[in-house]
Amino acid sequence: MAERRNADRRSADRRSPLAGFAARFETASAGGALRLAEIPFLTQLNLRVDAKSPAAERIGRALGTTLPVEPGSAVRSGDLTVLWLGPDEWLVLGPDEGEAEIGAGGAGLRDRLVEAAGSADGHVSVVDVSAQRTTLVLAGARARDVLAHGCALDLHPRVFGPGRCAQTLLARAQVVLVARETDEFWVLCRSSFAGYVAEWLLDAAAEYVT
Amino acid sequence: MTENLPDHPDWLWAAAEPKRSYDVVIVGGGGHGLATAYYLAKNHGITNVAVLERGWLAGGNMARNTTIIRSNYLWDESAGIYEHALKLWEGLEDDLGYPLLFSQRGVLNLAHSLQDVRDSVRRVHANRLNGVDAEWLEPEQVKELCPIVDVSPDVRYPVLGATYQPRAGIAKHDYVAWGFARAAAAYGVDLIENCEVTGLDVRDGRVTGVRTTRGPIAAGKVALCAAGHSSVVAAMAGVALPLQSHPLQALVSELLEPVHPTVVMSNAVHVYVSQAHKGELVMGAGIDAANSYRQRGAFHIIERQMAAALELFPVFARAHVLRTWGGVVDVTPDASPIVGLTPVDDLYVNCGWGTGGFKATPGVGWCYAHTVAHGEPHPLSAPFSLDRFTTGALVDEHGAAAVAH
Amino acid sequence: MLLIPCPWCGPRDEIEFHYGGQAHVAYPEDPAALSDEEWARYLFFRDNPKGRFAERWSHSAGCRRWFNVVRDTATNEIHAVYRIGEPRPVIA
Amino acid sequence: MTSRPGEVVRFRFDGRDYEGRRGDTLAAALLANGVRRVSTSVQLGQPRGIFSAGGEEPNALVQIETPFPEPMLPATTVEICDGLVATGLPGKGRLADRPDPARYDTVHAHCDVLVVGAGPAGLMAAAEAARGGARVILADERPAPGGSLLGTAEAVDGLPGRRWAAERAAELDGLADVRVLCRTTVFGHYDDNYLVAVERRTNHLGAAAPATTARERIWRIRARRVVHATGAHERFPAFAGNDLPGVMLAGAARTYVNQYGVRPGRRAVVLTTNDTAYPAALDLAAAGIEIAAIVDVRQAPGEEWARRCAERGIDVLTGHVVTAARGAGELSSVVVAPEDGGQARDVPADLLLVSGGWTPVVHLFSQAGGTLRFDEEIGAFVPGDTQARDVRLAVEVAGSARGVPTLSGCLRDGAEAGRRALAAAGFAVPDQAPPPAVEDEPAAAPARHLWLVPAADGDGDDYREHFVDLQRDVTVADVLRATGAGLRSVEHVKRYTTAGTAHDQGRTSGLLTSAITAHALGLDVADLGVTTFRAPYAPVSFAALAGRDRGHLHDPVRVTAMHDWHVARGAPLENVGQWKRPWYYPLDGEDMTAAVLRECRAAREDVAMMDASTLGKIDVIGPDAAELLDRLYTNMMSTLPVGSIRYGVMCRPDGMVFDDGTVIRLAEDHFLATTTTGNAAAVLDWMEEWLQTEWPSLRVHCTSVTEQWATVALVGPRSREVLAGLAPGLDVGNASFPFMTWRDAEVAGIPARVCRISFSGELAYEINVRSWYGLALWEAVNAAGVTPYGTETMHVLRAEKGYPIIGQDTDGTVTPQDLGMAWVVSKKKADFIGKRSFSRADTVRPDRKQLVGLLPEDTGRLLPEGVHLVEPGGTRALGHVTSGYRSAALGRTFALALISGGRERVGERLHAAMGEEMIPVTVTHHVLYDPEGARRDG
Ligand SMILES: Cc1cc2nc3c(=O)[nH]c(=O)nc-3n(C[C@H](O)[C@H](O)[C@H](O)COP(=O)(O)OP(=O)(O)OC[C@H]3O[C@@H](n4cnc5c(N)ncnc54)[C@H](O)[C@@H]3O)c2cc1C
Ligand SMILES: NC(=O)c1ccc[n+]([C@@H]2O[C@H](COP(=O)([O-])OP(=O)(O)OC[C@H]3O[C@@H](n4cnc5c(N)ncnc54)[C@H](O)[C@@H]3O)[C@@H](O)[C@H]2O)c1
Ligand SMILES: Cc1cc2nc3c(=O)[nH]c(=O)nc-3n(C[C@H](O)[C@H](O)[C@H](O)COP(=O)(O)O)c2cc1C
Ligand SMILES: [Zn+2]
Repeated sequence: MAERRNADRRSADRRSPLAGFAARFETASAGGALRLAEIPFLTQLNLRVDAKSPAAERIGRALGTTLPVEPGSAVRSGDLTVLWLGPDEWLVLGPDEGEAEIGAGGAGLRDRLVEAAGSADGHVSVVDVSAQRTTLVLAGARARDVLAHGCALDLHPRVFGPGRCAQTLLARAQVVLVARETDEFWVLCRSSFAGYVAEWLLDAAAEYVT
Repeated sequence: MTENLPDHPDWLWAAAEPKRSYDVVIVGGGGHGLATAYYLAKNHGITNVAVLERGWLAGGNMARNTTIIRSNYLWDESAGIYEHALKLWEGLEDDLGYPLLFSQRGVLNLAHSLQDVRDSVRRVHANRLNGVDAEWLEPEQVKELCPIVDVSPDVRYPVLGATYQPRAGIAKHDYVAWGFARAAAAYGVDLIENCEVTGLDVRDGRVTGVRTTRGPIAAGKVALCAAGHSSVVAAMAGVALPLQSHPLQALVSELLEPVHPTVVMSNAVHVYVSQAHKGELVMGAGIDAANSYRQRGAFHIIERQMAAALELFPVFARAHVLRTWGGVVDVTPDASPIVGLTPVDDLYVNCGWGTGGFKATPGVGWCYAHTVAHGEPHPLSAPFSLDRFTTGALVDEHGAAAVAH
Repeated sequence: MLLIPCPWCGPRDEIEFHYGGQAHVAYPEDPAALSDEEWARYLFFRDNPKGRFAERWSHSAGCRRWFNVVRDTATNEIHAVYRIGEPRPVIA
Repeated sequence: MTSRPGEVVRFRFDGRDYEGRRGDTLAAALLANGVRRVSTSVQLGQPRGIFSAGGEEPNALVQIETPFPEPMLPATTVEICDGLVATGLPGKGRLADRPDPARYDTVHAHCDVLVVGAGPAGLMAAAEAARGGARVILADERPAPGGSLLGTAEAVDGLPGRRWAAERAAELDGLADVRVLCRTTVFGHYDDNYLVAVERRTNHLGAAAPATTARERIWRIRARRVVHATGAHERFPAFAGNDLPGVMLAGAARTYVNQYGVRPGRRAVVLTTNDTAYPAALDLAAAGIEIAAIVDVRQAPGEEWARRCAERGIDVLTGHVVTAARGAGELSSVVVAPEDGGQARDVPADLLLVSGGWTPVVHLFSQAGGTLRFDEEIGAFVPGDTQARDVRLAVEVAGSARGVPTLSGCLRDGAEAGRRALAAAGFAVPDQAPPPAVEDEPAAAPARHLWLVPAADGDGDDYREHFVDLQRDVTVADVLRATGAGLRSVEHVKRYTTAGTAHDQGRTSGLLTSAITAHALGLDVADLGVTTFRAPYAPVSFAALAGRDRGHLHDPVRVTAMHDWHVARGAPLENVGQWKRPWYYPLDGEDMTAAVLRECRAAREDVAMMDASTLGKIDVIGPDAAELLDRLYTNMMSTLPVGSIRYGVMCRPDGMVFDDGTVIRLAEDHFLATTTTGNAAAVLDWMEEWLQTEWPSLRVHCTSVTEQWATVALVGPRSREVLAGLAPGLDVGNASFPFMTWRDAEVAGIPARVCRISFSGELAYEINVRSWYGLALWEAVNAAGVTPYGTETMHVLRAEKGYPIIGQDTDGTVTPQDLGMAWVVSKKKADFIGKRSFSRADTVRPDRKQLVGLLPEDTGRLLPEGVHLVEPGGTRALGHVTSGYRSAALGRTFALALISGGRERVGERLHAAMGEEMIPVTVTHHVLYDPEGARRDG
């Protein structure tokens, strides 16, 4: 019973970095050319493992997909998304698991991966970074145009279509950019930069939404 | 009407043909090489001197710098040589008989964070003990001196104050170079253009001459003044220098009615700007991160420069960039120069002035000429020997000494 | 703005990278055994050639990997990109 | 020509109201209104008119006043809009005295082929590239595509050139992967085909411009291939009086007539060295301008042109020159003479068309690193071999930009360039399409390259009226003076005379300057060369370059999860790197001093809290994690027990302190390292650098978790009690939770990691939660009656304890030993980064600057940070105050200082030199408060 209360209390107390922007995002999305919103509290795990190791294979099984090894690619498996970040580094995105404890315990995604990694091969790291970044969704016909104001990547649908992801710069902030659908992007940015990124996006969008 | 530039003299110098040998060969015809030649002749009576320049005289960094002159450096060693230079600047027009447009309009170094303030105040106090004029100004005083600086507290990096050196200022770079060139030539120094040094002859640990695109030239002593190319030239004698060469850019606006009466530099919001005599805003940017010998830098440096400029000077919004350019600067690990002897006898080195050696031109010419003439360092340049990197006695002007220009 | 081919991410703008200076400068086996001169060489002296230069870059705003590049400092042309640990390629 | 068709636009120039037509440039509209004097020259104050019809204009510079003040624009590039107010400039522009309300932005673009210039060559290049499937961007600085076709009456494929161009461009723009940008000047060509352009999006709309549209936009274009189809600028020879209003480039006059329907004069003389002035003369004649004579310096023009002139009754004076243009402030007559010295005559005229040939626009090509070659036939520098140098340029040049003189030639050349670009970008090249048809193209007679026309006898032969650079008022006499002073390089001549340094960067005059210099030196201009081309090709506003990076978007603002609370509570914020941190929390009526003293007392005597979330946090995991940390920190981390915490210092290899922080051991193979706020990214980079480049065999992974955690520091004698209340499940007893250990627990119902560490010297804890909970935790702790404190109090508390702040008490020249922290330097480890440097000659000097405490004799006297210390009576600086505060705990002021041989001086009396004033102080040990550490351990 006490457990339950704590959990409720916790979700009530949680505040995402862009909670204060919801209304402005809605206004910007009203015209239809663009949709801008925060997806708060996604579970995010930074995974480091040798892609060719048995541990990677086991982790893949736990995720329901092999780890993407092509640079800049993302795979989806159920409600999970696995983003290639580097030759031995991935970001695993999953749904909000709000109540997970610090450290091990419970049946959270992190524990599943840690368990899959096993200890035999040693050198695997699964680090919870769920609160390190928040996720913005930017969608609609003008989404690419808005991003192109601050992102030097070639965002042409043939080059950066669904299934692509990249760590790069958006204006002056580091972001992880994910092409979800043809006209839908996720922008993952560090929590401390989130306000800046949001302000920047709203400013860049002004021309398209008014 | 507008302020016209003073005329250059009717006669500057004659292009000299290289002779077979000289007492002293100076490699590099920038400001430092020319000033060294001048003081060798004037102070030490050594006139059988050639200045070898691979391109057009003073066409290197001397033609490219933002001409800021100040002596408010942090460490005693730096204050010594830069203040010596500033004193020479104060009499240089008369000495050279050339209008140098030396304008002691003062230099402001802005502070934008509490740490900036600490560093600035520290420098002011250090300067005063070293006899260098320096003041700490509060934001309102900054505004008084330069009304177009935005000192409002609600900007991204508010101005929390500034150091001010009233005797600092600017001069007209080409006039300075040509003033030294003309005066050196008048003493009989050969100024040889389009003459690239391609090799240094070293016999038994002693330099004996240079090879050039215009033939070999014997030399009693060889004094390097090649700025951005110092590593390349020194390597010809097997001498390694702790230098990295980077492009550094600057730019000018169109001619504008007077708006900016002084010189403003900011470290945190990286920008430095003055309004030159004709009316153009002269602005410096930062170095490119990577080594390069291209006399041009990357564009994003200019964009950031402009963003910084508009933070401090909102009225600049609709001014236009007329021209950008770059020079190649030789940067040392401690942001201080290297002046003195080398492991090779009779081979001397003056380099590592990086982004800030214009202001030193007369001072270093003076000290380096002394070093070359006597075969031992001038007391003011002695701390800047090459062996400080071995002992560790660096003169680190990075951390606390604001932007190095 | 150089276009630097990250060996993993492909070509990206220079501002995504962090410059690391000369490549192949190994940390001395036994620093304690070095003379002050030798230690100073390690600390402060790096090649600074005008021409081809093997240098390190890190894709700091991307995959965070360090790698090596052979670039001509006179022209900025990139001649080769290779991973840490690989020998400097011979370029005709 | 008041009967010009088109929509009427009203504007004001130099205080008078005028009407123009939509689409007019200010220059065209002024000419239409008979205004010929537009500005005054910068040095001599001479009246100047309109010389060209494009961006190369050297004379007609104006200041815009309305809609918003903008300095120095060529009237030839300003599109008029209703309400425009402009004035002619006497050489200098004027900045607004109010903030610019306009928006500016930047866009990144990528393409296979970028075509610069939408003249006939560029249009064909773009069309061919697009036909092959490439992604194409076509950019032109003019409002409409067509280039020189806009100003000539030539037909292409049976259509007027202007229409042909518009149709081609519209077709292209309709394609999915093609973008046509007008009013867009490509102004820089940088390494790796990075080109930058500025698009002027709203100027021509005047007050109708939408507020959300960026006024100017910078395009950052990365192109696989670039086609420079930038055209050519007409040039002029130097003759006496060539600066008078009424003297105009021949092609420009033609443009005014054809494009704008404006007659730039009534009676014209034409001076030419080549055939291109003939169609200009004929077009003017057709528009009703009397052509008094064509003065051709050659012996014969092209036959067809001669015939057509004869047909129209236009006098062609071959072998003649114009020795002077005359008039009082405006052209009234032209002195024409046979070149071989015959009788000169004065021809009344209000217009003098000049054509000295065409100079290819090689600016961008040259910027890109291309070398130039002198083409004897056109008498100008043209692009050299793109593959000649070490850098192989991914560039083609097409049309008159590389000296192709004819329209049909430019069309063909453009198409070929497009096809070359296509192939080079890796596309299959489709079959060649038939080139557009050009009907009227008479064969040309060779041009003659004449640079300088000596004045007729007795008529100012000192060359003081022969202008070379109109904008800088540089004359042939000035150039001769430069060469006379001994100068032999055109770069020197430029700087001696200032030729080529004005707004137009010598676009129409640069070659002339070189030619005159070469002439004076007895050299060939081909050998002398021209001055360096630099970006920008045309002036660009500062604001455009700053783009969106202004105001609150100038640099990212980083904030913690508790930020809004700090702001709501009225805390002034301190910039620490990009972070905004609360500085102190004043209560009503409190000044900073009072607030800080109160906060300090709370921490020392009661309980206080601080937002410590900004500290960098790095997760270090792997079998070799301890080994990595041992190598990077000066002290030993491998011996740290799991569950414990150790303070550590990192040095650079030169032995100087670089960062410090705590390291907590989570598991045998798992650590969490904290860094200073400013150095978080640098330390992670540092770790990765060593790991990846030096020790790749170490099995360690480092991950930034700085923002994963929000951290509340809970400080003070009552902190244990407060913690116990918030975390009933945590045994907070000193024995079960001792100093320098950590525990996981629920705090205020939130999963937390509690570390018992102290940066204040008090009993203290740092409570870490996922940053989502940061605010909730903060509020919960605060609700327990805990006093919040800011960075200033933090600084005071740590200083009382002698804890240095890296970057405040150090400056990159300080070793751990200098800081009195020899204890943090392991004697056991064989090596770690920095160790070797501790035995260098300079690091073992006994007189190094060392961290000490200072107590002013006047206990109320605050020592300003940065003040220097001297021996009584001395002037040599021994060091400086790094930190200076009022201490509530000590009941007095105190300071930390770095002082030469400081530790040996403990007990000595020194002076802090405040200018003239000497403040006596006593040197003490740097730890002033609770040196035994009883409080934090208790
Ligand atoms: C954009 C920019 C802004 C700057 N701003 C300032 C400032 O505001 N204040 C300030 O004090 N300093 C400034 N500097 C730095 C200052 O310009 C230099 O420190 C100083 O000019 C260097 O000395 P120098 O004049 O002798 O160098 P240079 O003029 O560069 O002279 C070196 C000469 O050596 C020649 N050379 C090289 N190799 C050879 C060879 N093999 N054979 C023959 N000749 C050779 C070169 O061609 C060159 O002419 C700035 C520099 C730049 C690039
Ligand atoms: N001898 C000659 O060179 C000569 C003389 C007279 C007329 N012509 C005629 O001129 C035409 C030449 O055709 P073309 O296509 O080569 O050139 P063009 O002059 O017709 O077109 C060049 C276009 O490039 C644009 N441009 C130049 N630099 C630019 C930049 N940096 N950014 C954006 N736009 C830029 C110009 O505004 C212009 O519209 C032919 O019809 C030819 O007969 C040539
Ligand atoms: C202080 C200073 C002021 C300058 N003012 C101008 C100017 O008003 N107009 C201009 O075109 N160039 C100006 N320049 C730049 C030079 O034209 C030139 O770009 C610079 O000397 C570098 O040479 P380069 O571009 O030929 O390589 C100035 C340079 C300096 C150092
Ligand atoms: Zn990468």
